[in-house]
Amino acid sequence: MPVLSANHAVINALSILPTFSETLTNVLFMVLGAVIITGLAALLALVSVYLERKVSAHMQDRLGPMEVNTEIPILKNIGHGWAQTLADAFKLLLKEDIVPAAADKKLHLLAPFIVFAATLAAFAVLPFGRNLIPSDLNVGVFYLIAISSFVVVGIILAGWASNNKWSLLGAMRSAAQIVSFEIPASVSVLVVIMAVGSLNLGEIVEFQEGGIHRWLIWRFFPFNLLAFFIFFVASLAELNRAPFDLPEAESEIIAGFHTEYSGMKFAMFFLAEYANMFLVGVIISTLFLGGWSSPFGSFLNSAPFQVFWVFVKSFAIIFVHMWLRWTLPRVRVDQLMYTSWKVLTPFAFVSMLGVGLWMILIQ
Amino acid sequence: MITSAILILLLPLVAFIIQIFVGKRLPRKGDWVSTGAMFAALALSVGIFIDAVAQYEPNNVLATATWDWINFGPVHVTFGFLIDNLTAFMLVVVTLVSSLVHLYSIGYMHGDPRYNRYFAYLSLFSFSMLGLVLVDNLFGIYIFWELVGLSSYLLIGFWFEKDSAANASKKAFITNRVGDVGMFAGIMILFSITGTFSFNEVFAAVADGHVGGTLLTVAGILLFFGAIGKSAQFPLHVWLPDAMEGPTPVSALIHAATMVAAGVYMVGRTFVLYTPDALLFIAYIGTITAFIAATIAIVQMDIKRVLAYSTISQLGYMMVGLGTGGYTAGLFHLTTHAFFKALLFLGSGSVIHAVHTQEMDEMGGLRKKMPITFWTFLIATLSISGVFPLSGFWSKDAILASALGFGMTHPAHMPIFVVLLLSAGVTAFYMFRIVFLTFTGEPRDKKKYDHAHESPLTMTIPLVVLAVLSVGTIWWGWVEHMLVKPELASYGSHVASAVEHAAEEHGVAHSAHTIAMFSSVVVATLGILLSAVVYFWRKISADAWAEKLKPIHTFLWNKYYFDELYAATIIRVTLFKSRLFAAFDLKIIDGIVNGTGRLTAAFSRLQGSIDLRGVDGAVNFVARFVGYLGSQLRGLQTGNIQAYIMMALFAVVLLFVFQQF
Amino acid sequence: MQDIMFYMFAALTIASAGVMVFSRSVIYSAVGLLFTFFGVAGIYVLLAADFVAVAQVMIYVGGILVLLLFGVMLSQRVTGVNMRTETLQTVPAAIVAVGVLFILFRVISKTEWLVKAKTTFEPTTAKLGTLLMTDYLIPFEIVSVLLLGALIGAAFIARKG
Amino acid sequence: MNNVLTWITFLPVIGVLLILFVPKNSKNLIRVIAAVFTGLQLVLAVWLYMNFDTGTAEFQFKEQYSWIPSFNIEYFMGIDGLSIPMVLLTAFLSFICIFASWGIDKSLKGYFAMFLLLDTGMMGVFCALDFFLFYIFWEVMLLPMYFLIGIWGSPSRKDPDGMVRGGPYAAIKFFLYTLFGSIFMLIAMLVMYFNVSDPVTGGHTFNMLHLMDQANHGGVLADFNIRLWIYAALFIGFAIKVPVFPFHTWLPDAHVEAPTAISVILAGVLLKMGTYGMLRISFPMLPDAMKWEYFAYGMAILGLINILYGAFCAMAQKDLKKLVAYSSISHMGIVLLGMSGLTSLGMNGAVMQMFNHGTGTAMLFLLVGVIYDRAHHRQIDGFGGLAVRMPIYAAMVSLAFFAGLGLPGLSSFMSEVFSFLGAFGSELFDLRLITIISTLGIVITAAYFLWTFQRMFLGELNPKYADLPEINGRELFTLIPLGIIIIFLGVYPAPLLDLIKTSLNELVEVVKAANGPTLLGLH
Amino acid sequence: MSVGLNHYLFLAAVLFVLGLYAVITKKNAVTVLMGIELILNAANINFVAFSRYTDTDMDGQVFAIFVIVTAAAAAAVALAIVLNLYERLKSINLDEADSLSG
Repeated sequence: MPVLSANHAVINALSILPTFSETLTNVLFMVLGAVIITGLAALLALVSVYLERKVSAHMQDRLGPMEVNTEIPILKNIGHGWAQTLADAFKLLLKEDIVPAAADKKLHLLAPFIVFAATLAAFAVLPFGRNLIPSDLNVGVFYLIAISSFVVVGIILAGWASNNKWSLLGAMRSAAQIVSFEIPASVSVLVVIMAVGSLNLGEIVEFQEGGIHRWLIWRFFPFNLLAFFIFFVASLAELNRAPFDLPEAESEIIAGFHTEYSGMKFAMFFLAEYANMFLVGVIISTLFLGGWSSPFGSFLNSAPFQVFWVFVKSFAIIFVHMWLRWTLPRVRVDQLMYTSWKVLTPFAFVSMLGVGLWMILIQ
Repeated sequence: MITSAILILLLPLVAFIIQIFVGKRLPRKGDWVSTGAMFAALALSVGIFIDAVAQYEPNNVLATATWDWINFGPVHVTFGFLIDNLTAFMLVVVTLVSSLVHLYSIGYMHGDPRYNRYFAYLSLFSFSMLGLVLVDNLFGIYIFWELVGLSSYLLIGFWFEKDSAANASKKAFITNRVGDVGMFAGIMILFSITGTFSFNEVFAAVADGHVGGTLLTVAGILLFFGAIGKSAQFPLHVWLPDAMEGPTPVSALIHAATMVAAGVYMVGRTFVLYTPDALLFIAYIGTITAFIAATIAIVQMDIKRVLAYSTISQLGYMMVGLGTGGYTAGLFHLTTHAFFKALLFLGSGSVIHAVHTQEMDEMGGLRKKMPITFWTFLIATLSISGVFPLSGFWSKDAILASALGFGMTHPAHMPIFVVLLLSAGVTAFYMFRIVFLTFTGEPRDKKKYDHAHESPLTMTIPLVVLAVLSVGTIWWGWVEHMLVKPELASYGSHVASAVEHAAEEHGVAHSAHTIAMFSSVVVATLGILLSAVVYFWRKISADAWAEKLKPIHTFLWNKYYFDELYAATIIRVTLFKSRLFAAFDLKIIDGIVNGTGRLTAAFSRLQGSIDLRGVDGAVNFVARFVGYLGSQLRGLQTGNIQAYIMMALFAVVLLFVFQQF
Repeated sequence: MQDIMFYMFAALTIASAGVMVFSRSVIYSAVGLLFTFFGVAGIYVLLAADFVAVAQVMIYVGGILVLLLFGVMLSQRVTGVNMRTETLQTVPAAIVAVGVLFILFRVISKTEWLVKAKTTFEPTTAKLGTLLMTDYLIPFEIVSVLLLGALIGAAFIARKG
Repeated sequence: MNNVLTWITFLPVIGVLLILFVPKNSKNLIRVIAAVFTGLQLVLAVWLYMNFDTGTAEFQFKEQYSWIPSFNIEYFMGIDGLSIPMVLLTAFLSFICIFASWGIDKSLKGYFAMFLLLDTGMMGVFCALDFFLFYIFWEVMLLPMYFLIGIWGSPSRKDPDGMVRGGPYAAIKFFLYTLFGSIFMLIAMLVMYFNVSDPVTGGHTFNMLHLMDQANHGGVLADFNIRLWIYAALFIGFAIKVPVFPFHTWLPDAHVEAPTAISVILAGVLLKMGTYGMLRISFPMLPDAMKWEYFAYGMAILGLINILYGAFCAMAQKDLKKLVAYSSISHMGIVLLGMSGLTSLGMNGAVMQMFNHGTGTAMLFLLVGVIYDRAHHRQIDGFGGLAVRMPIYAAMVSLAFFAGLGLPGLSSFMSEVFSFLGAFGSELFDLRLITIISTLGIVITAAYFLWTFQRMFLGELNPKYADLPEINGRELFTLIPLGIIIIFLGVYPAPLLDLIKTSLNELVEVVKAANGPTLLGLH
Repeated sequence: MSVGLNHYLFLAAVLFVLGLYAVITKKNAVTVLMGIELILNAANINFVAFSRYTDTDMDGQVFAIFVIVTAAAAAAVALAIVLNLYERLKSINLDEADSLSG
């Protein structure tokens, strides 16, 4: 018997072999996808940073970065300091990695990776087009919300590992803020999910195809509109953007959790932040603004246009973000919490209730 | 007639209840209630008596009535009245004396703080005595027997502040109780055999021969025990002299006329139950009693005591009468004695009321101060001494005749007559001694003499009435006819001995009668003369003779040392026994109980002291070890939940290991 | 492929759990826990429980872990890196743990499980939702109330004074 | 009125519950509650008396429910002529004792709660028809009694002989004694249980009616020797309660140390349980053992010893209460003697004596309590001439004393006389000599009662007590009903007798006729 | 040998034991809490694994959800308690919270 069972073990072990090559290809595809997404995210972040600079400059009636350029012919003519962010990126990459002596080195290292990885992981499910969804999860929306919570952990770790009071305070603020605003955000996402009946992002977009009037933002008026605004405000807070930029408030806590970061690690935070901006833009456009679908029904709704529409809508959102940043002053902590718990959350529930009742009563 | 009987019984009872509860608030403290009730009862009794006389038949049963009283299922106890000639006689005697005593008491007890209570007790007594007379069964008679004892107790101890009175009352009751127990045993024997208490049924059962022989003798003697107690016969006579501690009217009513006669009545009532042996026993007891009491009476100086011993003596006569077959004689003497002895007591009471002492030493010459008392007292004395033609003469003569007749048929028992005759002489002597010492001569205590006065009318009227009744020559014929000795034959008897006994006696009765009459007159005269010589003319010094006969005098003065004897034997033994038992109970039995507990404790102490090193060391070691273990194990109780979890898991692992391997 | 994924996730889970357990620093433990949760989520995915996996990530990482970190930071000297946790009774604990592990292994391997593997992956969310609203309605409601209670209770307990 | 026995038994428990909710300081409310509930109980008892069918020996007002089915234990209540006088007595004395306890001041709440609990136990014993239930109630009484004597009795003290006596001592003595007896009873009960079969189901049973039926007896119960042993065990169990010499020494202690009302209950009700148990259990269940000559004569002789021994001991006592306690022993001897003859007369007399002793001795103890409350001692020789100062009290005492010494016209006379007569006239045994010797007890009883009366009430008034207050209205209220009953039943015992005689005559017939278990044809 | 139920169970067992070890040994209340979470996760793995590998349809997953949810509640309360403990003892070492120590 032992012989026999030993044979069985060998046979079982061998049975894996035929699948090995298959596995290998799968892994290769996965790595490729990851690289593409990372690149995309980095690129988008760079673009966003550049945009921010320009937008803020022009809003303040100035020009912003104008000098940095390349010698590459065509690109050279673009001008307007388009390579500024790229140069900054390089600068950051090349900078010395300063780790404070009192910091916890491992965590100090780990924290930006967590944040960045989480942001990138979220990109995996973003629908850029009908067939341009890197990973078409059934629970896509849910996944998005879930994965973004990694960011909080990363921020906290960063703040703590720096062994700096400002950092820790900033981290705590950030965490509290994110956790708080996650609730209205989630509830308003729920409104959409209820309306569509699916967690799948693709299906959500398909639900809205056929023109601007089918976008979810208009449906169940005014509840979805309300949900949209709530989600938008909450996303601002989650992104630590003005007027909810308390975790990074330079005048108070000297940039918060990433005070002690520089170089590459700082770059990762930085990138993650702007990638997140784009992420939020895509999510909002997907959930409320029809995602890849054209506002004109089937007109201009082929695959390339779908990507185009996504980017257009997302950057529109991002633009509003930037616009707000330079328009509104920073709120106080209590106002922040007040906004979350006493304004957004109740209205989010009202919205959900309204949609629910609507669905029960009318459909 | 039954209605009358019920009324006779209820009147005093109602009077008693009224007196005891509201007597104090009634006008005159309610003496009229009791007295009135008694006189009403007297009227009713006289009515019954007239009925009996009107029919004028021997042993006539006038009426009976029974009610079911206590029903046990298989056994019924009835309550009923039996009114025959004897009852009629007794009713009159009791009600008459009682009502006269009531009347007398109004004067005698005047001003007493417990005046109403006194009348209440008197009524209670009257009720009990009348009930005793009226009931038709042994159970009833026993009940009233005891109730009579109770009222006697209450009345003797009426002045309970005096220790002597309290003692006397207790003594009376307990002594009576002793007799009662015997009586109860007798009743138990009769009841266990016949299954009934009713006189008629018991008598019938005896006549049918269901009961007989030794058992009947024993039963009879036991029944007679009751009479011994109640009628103060030897050896239970000791209570009666002491009972003189009670108010004098009470002595007259209870301890002379009625209650003490209840024994005689009871024997008469149950006469057919007594076998010849039992009757002989009764006769001898009576004889001894008569003699002893008479001799003691000679030397006593307390007027009431003398009368008390006289009563005992006379009761002995009655018993002899009954015991020797003189049924009529015994009961007749009961009747006559009731009147003259009541008279004597009331007379003495009158004297005592006047001089406030009972010692004859302190009296004398009272004749002039209290003529009515003197003359009535003299009549009674003559009567008791058996002077022709007063009532006492007839009755005593009849008893002597009966005794003589019995002696003639049974020569071995001749001493009964002789002793009785002697006692008759002694009786005459000591009775006149009283008269002389009290009413004649010079007053020995001038102060008391000066204060003396004749008693009020309520007291003298009874004296007169009783004096008239004591004269009663006419009694004899009636009684002889109406109270004929009941023969068992009348119950269909075939008890041979009883019939024979009666028949023999009948033959000699006539001759005996004459002899007895003469001898008694002679003896009485001698006694009176001797008394006069000693105490009236004072030709012989009593004191000198007392000195000369010192041992006898002392012996008599100390009443044959009966009290001392009893104190030394029965009472002492009883008390000793009670103390012994109590000590036994406390020390031995309870001691065993407590000892069990103590033993355990002692044992452990012993163990402890011996094994201090070994066992205690081990114990201490165990204790220390446990303490050490505890202090170590205390660590387990860390308060740290993690430690607890670990221990629990450790246990789980252990369990698993054990279970698996 | 699945098997490899399993081993990877299992390794990740156990390794990070080991970090969590054996690290002396509370924060390291938390980080270990983070990855453990992540690994477990991966395991869920392999077990065709996508909703549970996501819920795992969302609640454990986004909720519990954050709470834990908050707890650590609010209850320590805030800026000290030396956030150490000491251990006690390690040896007996190890014995017990190994014993329990042994028991579990023995039980698992000795038991004849009524295995009936499902090969298909199918979306679970709708099914779960249906179950929660039908068969498990009452537990669901109770858990809701429990959550509310815990929320209020926690807020009350944590309040100063 | 379907469950009148349950009500009458458990009414006091309701009272207990109410009392527990009453604040400690509202003393009068507590007293009133206790009085109301015992009063209700008395009303129910009177109702029972009114509705009791005297014509039948059957059990009446039966209630039968399954209680512990796995052991065939039932909640089975019912009363017959033997129980009803005891039920009446219990209800009556409990009611009276509430008033006798009016002056209790020490943790009143606990006292009345305990008292009511005791009441339930007593009532239950007399109503139970399931042996197990009977046993439960029997034991239920113990604990409240223990506390009532121990806590509210006299405090511990050291006697001159070195013994520590007092309430706690007496309580523990009482408790241990009774427990000792209970163990025997329990053994006997279990032996019977396992050897008696229910005629219907065939299982073991505690049902007394089944236990009484000799046809159901089997197993070791068929062995006459075993039956004798069981009878002996039961006898010891009950004898301790009676108490029979030599198991009596708890009684003087317990009576003396207990508070007045508890002495009344002890003497008035608890002692009766012993003889009640014999009549309810020993006699009908093991008639052949009862009729075994040694037992029958032994019982009579023990009765004799009790009568005389108790009387002699009483005579020697200096403490009035102890005297009364010993007189109880003496009087309970009469009950034993009356029972032992197995005659209608004796049996009825004995049960009447149980009732009459209950009332009589209750009165005695109440009276002792009256004087103790005033003079704070009970030494007979310490008084003297009190009759002048307290005539009504003296009258009451004399009534009670005379009842105690068996004066005709008072209730105990009747019962004593018929007990003696019954024993004397026994057809099965020749108890004549024993009975006649026993009657001497009457004399001794008279002697010690009268002697005591004389020492306390007659003679010169002790100047120490020149201003002793006369008995008050509340005390009279407790005494007069007893006095009325004593006199009434002494003159006309038929109401009591009619109640009991049917059942008791039946009992006598049954015991007489019984031959033990028929299956082996023994005897 | 392809991965089956037992693999998941073994994994869960290891996780469980690790959690257990943490619970027993750690002084820090928060770490203990982490251990508890590990244990819960181990249990959850079992739930989900059984849900997948046995006939029970989705019940295991439902239970897993419930466990997750209640774990969240537990964590919230536990942390509240920890904070309170810290208020009182200025420490969250469990061995200092030993008022019940014998």
